Amino acid sequence: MTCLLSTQDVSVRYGSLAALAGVDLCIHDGQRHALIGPNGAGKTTLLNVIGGSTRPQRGTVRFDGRDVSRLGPAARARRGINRIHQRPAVFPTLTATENVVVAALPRVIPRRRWWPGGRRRTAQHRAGPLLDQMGLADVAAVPAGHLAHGQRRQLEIAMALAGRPRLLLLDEPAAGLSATEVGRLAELLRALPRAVAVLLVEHRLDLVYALSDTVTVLRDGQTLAAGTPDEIRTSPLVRQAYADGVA
Amino acid sequence: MSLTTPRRSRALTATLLALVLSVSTACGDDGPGTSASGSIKIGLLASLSGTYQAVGKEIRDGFELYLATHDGKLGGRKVDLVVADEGNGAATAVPAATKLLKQDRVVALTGIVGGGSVAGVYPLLNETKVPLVGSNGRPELKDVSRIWHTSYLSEEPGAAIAQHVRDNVKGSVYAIGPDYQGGWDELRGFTDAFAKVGGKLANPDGKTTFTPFPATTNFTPYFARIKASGAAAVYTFYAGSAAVDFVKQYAQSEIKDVPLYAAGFLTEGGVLNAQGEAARDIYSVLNYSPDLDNAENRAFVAAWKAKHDGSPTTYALASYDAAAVLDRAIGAAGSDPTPEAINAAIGQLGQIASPRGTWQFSTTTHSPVQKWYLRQVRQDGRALSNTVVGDLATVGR
Amino acid sequence: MVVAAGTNRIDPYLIPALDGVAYGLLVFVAASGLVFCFGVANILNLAHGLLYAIGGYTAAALLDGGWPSLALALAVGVLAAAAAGVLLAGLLTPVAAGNHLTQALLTFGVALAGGSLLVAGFGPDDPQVQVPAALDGSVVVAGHRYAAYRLVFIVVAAVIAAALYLMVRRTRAGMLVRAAVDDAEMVACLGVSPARIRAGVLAAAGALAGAAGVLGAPIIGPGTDTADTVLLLSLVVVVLGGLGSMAGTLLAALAIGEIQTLGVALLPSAAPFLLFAAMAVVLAVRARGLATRWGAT
Amino acid sequence: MRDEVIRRGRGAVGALVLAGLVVAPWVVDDYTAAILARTLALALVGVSVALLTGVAGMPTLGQTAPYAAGAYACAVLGSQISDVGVVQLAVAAVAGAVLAALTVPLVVPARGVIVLMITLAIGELVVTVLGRWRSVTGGTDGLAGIAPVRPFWGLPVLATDQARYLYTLIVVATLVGAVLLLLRTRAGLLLRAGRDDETRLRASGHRVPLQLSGAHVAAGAIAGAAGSLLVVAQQYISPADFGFDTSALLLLGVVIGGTASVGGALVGAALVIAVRDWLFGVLPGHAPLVLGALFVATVYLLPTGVNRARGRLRPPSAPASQPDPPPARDHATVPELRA
Repeated sequence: MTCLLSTQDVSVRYGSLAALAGVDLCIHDGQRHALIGPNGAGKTTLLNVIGGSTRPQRGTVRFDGRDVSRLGPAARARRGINRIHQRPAVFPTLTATENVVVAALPRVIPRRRWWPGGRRRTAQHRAGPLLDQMGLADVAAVPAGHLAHGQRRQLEIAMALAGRPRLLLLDEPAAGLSATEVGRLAELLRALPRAVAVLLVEHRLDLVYALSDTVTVLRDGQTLAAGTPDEIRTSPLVRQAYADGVA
Repeated sequence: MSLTTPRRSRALTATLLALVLSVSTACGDDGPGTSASGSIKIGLLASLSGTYQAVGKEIRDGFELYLATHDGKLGGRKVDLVVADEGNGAATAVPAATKLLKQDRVVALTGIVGGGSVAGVYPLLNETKVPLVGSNGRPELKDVSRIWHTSYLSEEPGAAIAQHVRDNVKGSVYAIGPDYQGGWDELRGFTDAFAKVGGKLANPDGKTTFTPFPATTNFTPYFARIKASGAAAVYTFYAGSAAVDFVKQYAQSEIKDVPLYAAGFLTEGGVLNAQGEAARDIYSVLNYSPDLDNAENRAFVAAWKAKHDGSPTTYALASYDAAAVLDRAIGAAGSDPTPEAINAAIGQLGQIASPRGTWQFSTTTHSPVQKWYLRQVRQDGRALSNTVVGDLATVGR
Repeated sequence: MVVAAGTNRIDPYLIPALDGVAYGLLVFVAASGLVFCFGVANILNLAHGLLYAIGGYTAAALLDGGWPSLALALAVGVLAAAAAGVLLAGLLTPVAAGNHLTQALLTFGVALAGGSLLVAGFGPDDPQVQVPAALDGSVVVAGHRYAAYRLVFIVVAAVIAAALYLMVRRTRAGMLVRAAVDDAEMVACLGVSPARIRAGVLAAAGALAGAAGVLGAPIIGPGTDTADTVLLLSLVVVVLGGLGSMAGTLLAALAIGEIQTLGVALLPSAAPFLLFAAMAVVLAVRARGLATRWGAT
Repeated sequence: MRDEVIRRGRGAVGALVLAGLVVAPWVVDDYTAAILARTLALALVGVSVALLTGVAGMPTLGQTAPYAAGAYACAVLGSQISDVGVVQLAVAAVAGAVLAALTVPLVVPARGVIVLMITLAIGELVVTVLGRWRSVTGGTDGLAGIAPVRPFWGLPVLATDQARYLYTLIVVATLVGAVLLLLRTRAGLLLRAGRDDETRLRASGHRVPLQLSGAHVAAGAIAGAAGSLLVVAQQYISPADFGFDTSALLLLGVVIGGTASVGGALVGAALVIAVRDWLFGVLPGHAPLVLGALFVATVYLLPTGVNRARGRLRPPSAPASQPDPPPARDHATVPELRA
């Protein structure tokens, strides 16, 4: 089975610091893949490389059978790589609906192509159900800057889904959420369409084990281990790595 | 407006709109130029703020001096002088002139420092059929039927001095000036006349060097080029702060011993004080000097010195003469001095006695046919001043 | 310079090149205050040219051709411009947290009003500036005549530039300044009141501009357009220098000085376009100015 | 519900103002009509400045460049092709758009204060070219005696101040209406989103530089059209009409009006220009002093307008309970300084 996304030998250096040193990764269609590791292991850098906001010094990124290494974030988003940021990135002066419409527009094919406003209307049709699904129907007309943190997180997920992603990059989605909000988030993520592959970076291991079917452990910019959640949970190697990282 | 416009800003927008309307409707109609009591409205437009305000204030003071010494009357009628600010050029001059012509309904317009401002006001004059007796700037215009100038045409100073420079300079002359219409005309006047009498320019390409205006405050690189050209003399035209910079830097440059000839504005009025010693010995050509010996000039200079520090300039003189022109024209225009009648009367004036000597309007250019003087900056008592050292040509068509 | 004097092709450009240094250093001293405003207090101060003009008019009013008058003019000019800076800081307090466009609106208004007050006070004519008699002449440099004052000015301005560099590098205030350029919020957390930083920075900016105005009066003299000229040159230099870097500003100022003198001497027909064309090209090529390339303060 | 009341109130005020502007030429004297026409042309440039500064987040000092291109194209080219106003308007708009398109590679990659400086340089360069290209532009003295236009085929030429004013008003109203409509479409939505957070917009897959280029060219076309109106209103143009003062005053007017609101920009720019022109007439010699004082007073007296501008450029403050406020990304200010 071919990979939807694969990285080969990706290396990123910041001065003398090697953030990533030859990482290979493969994510299949619909796979729920988690990326864990101690602080400074290079998880966010790897997400940036896949998302296109960081250029690796070495290595290639392939998506859907094509080399996308030279494409920027916008071009990758149009091909179906969407991302949730560590701090929810929404457009603060736009309403929740407008936020989703903006996110949906690049991948909208209007029914009547040359009809003025057709694209926007189609995007608008897509926004309603997504906001419902994320439990944001009540605040659809509220500027995103006025939403609570948890709501903005949900809004960002709605925006990511509006772009019809084939791969969703989640960068610590539970950061800054209360316990009840994390529960809601887990439900929402579990309810994601099966066709969407997910690459999840998360510190809360309970969430990782609950949501993923494959886990890759990074340490010092290198792949330390990979396997099912059960294998990783019991691996002494991983425990050791975490203990070091925490210490 | 945008979808998420906060409420208070809408209120603000509405308030602003209301303000605009109230401002625009508050400007009422002031009635015609000649009121029932027999007084007459004259508009004076001059730079009273911005770069050229030194010249603009001389122009205002010159006109007001004439009024003050003539009972505030022109042609026997009490004058209501409406002053407006020309600012830095056409962008501000046009609305100010529009106010004078269309709201105040003046019967004649005078002043205007910049040639560009005159060009900008020109369509308005044609539309309102009001004559302009300008006292300074004069652009090239197709139709001068309503335009009169008591000053000069920009190419005349250079044309007047060319023969003198040819006779007295042994060698080629370097021509340099500011890069705008006034500078082009001033320098062209000199170079054309100079070439006609067989003079040779020292400029490497045989063309005048023009310096960015008003951006140039440092003339040192140009002095290096003049030095390299081996010129025996320099002819130039600058005015205002550029004149100060040019003269001061010239005096400290490596060409400080090369004789400097200039259109008189280089050392005229306030700039001479700022230049100080650096201006000593500079030769210049101008249509006026305060030390001219005639009755009109003695009266003019005495009246000026009673009100102001220092001596009057050619700018003040031209404005004083503009008032004199209007005085006689309004008097000759009959019982109903309409703008058209005044304009016609100006054309019939003939010889005009003036502190600069007698002059008259050219029938083709509507600018003075007048004598030009050679002046040199010399010690006069405790101060330096422009001293007349000879008569030059009488110029004008 | 002696070597250059021998070769004919370089010779005519020697004096312009030297003059470019004098001009560039003047622009640097004038602009350095604006760098502080911009980089430390994050204020877009369009009244900066006014501070220079205050120094210039002070010089014109006090200089009488003697050395004591120069010292007096320098002291008074620096104090007056610094006081004007503090006043400006006070005026800016209600909008300090606002964006640059609001600050621009306020400082532009101050510059317009203050400029016309200055001209109203000192008259519309350019005033005479009398430098000490010993400097009011020319000296021979490598076979060329050059203004003595400008030669001395190069030395003095270089000393000021060096002193500024040492101050920013070595003193506690300088460290605060550098820290503020790096991270304004962090300095605020250190317990230094932003209002006091703002007043201090604008006073320093005023003092520098005032000093430049007094010392530079024989080069860019006081007059109706001085404030605008100096503001425009300073803005160009600060932006080219990378917004907040002293070394970048110095480089940019010297480059502007040479463009205005040597560039004009080499390409006289392109003279009117040189300054802004150079600026557009540099900004377009390197949006962050020269400083990123040379990694500065 | 209060929103509804306010919207209606605003609509009523707007209609009232428009009605006032329409009847104005019959109420006021020639002078006021002439000044209003000129002011409307400049206010339209103000709209293009607002489109770039407030809506697209590119604060500009260079909109006088396409404005000048439009004016000169109209005066030099347009008047030779036809004396019909709409033709000249089209020529001017195209000229403005072409000039804006030429400067896209300089302007669009830049941000914040750098945009201000690059556009300043472009404006100054264009004015310099206008002053030196004597054979075409008439040099620094400008072009006088431009032939009057007829608004449409078969109509009489605009010979009075009233007629010129009404023509200007109709064109400005039409173009501003078109801009408002455009901003209601997806283009307006995307521009606002880009001003909020450009990186985020890229992350969603939008071609941001393309959108900004489009906005820049559109703003250029509007400024160019305004240039044609200036020619009609003034029958004379010179480089002095397009100097740095004009750019600065327009930007300030737009700030006063609230950078992101087209209506506010129109009114703010009109107010600033009208006050300036008025002051030069009634307070000779003191106009800059009073104008400067007015700017300072504006900052203090209209805190709503100023806060408003701030509010548009910074995200609104979030509820106190939330752990991490959104990062302040203000393109219209100086993100570079915080880097």
